[in-house]
Amino acid sequence: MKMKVEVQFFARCREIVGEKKKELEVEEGMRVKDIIDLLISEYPELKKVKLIASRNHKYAALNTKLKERDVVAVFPPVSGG
Amino acid sequence: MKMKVEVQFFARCREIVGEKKKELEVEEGMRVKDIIDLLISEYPELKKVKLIASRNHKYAALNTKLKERDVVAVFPPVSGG
Amino acid sequence: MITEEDFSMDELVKKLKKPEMGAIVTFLGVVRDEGIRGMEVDVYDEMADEELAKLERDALEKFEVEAVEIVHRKGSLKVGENIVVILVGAKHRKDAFMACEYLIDELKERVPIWKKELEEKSAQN
Amino acid sequence: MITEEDFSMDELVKKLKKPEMGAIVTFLGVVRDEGIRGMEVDVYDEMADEELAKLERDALEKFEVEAVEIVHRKGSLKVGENIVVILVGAKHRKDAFMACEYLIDELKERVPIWKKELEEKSAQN
Repeated sequence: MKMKVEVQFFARCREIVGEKKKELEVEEGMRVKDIIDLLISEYPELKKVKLIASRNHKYAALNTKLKERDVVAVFPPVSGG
Repeated sequence: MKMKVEVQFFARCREIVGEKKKELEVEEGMRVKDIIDLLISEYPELKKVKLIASRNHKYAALNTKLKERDVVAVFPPVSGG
Repeated sequence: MITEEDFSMDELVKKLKKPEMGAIVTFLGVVRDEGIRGMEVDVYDEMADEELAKLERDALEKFEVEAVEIVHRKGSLKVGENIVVILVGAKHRKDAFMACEYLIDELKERVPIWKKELEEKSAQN
Repeated sequence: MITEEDFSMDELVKKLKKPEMGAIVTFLGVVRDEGIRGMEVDVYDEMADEELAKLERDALEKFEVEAVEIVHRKGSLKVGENIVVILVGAKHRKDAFMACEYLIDELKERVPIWKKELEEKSAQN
């Protein structure tokens, strides 16, 4: 079974990927970590960034399990203020 | 020899004395402490106030010697801010 | 709040004030001249709004404060322009200072906002 | 500066700003509602001006700050009105926070200003 998740990119990650977001069709039961691995295999430059992730607009641990239509965001450490 | 000094009063001290300032004619060589003693003998209510003094607009120790035309101010602990 | 517009401290203070406040401490972050032209501020809006709201609730729980307001700008900002303002109103000043320092420290750790320095004009030739 | 007039934070911040500042911390003291009608602020003007100037020089020597401004009001002030504002601009926020707390602590110790609470209207009948 497949599911769809939306991945959003911010800051340096967006520059590397060249897009604001993309939709991925992945195996059911995938975790945040699996999405990151997928992205790194497609965009090896991402390996140079300390990656932080969120799920549905909240910080998410790497082993967080994803569901259909979840929104995952990937970004470098924040630097506001 | 006599000298003239001006004494100014602030806050609670002004309320007790009932004046903003007065000119005193005192013995030469008098110190801040002597002025305060003079004032207390004239206005015993001042004994109830922790008195702070300045000479020529600067905080002054009690044993500061005064000169002709010096301005002495007498006031309670400050409470601004 | 995240916004592209600049803000007025006077208006924000007026909105924040309550009769029980004796002290209002504010932190204003501005673009500092480090040989740069300015800054591009990138924000993950939905998440930043949530994190800011959470931060404000945190401060109200952790400290003896009456009200808190945070405004962070996004977009292109020139040297000297305001980036962020944090206002904290409390009965007593010590609580306002503590909460305000806490808020800017935490904001820099938690809220998904990124600043990117824009190179000086001369460097573009 | 000692003044009877109210002040604008926006104007004071604008005057304070320098390109090398990254952080401006302000302390605003306001008349707090403690069942009072307001406050009478009494000032020994010549001495207060000197002490405020001394305080500002002190902060510039003791802390890594770029500029400091203090405005204290005198006269009758109602609940909610501004009493004093202290602005500190620095490269880095920690220095600005430290200097600002130092300044309000010292001001309350050293500057010849006295606040007298005005009783509530009901108490006058």
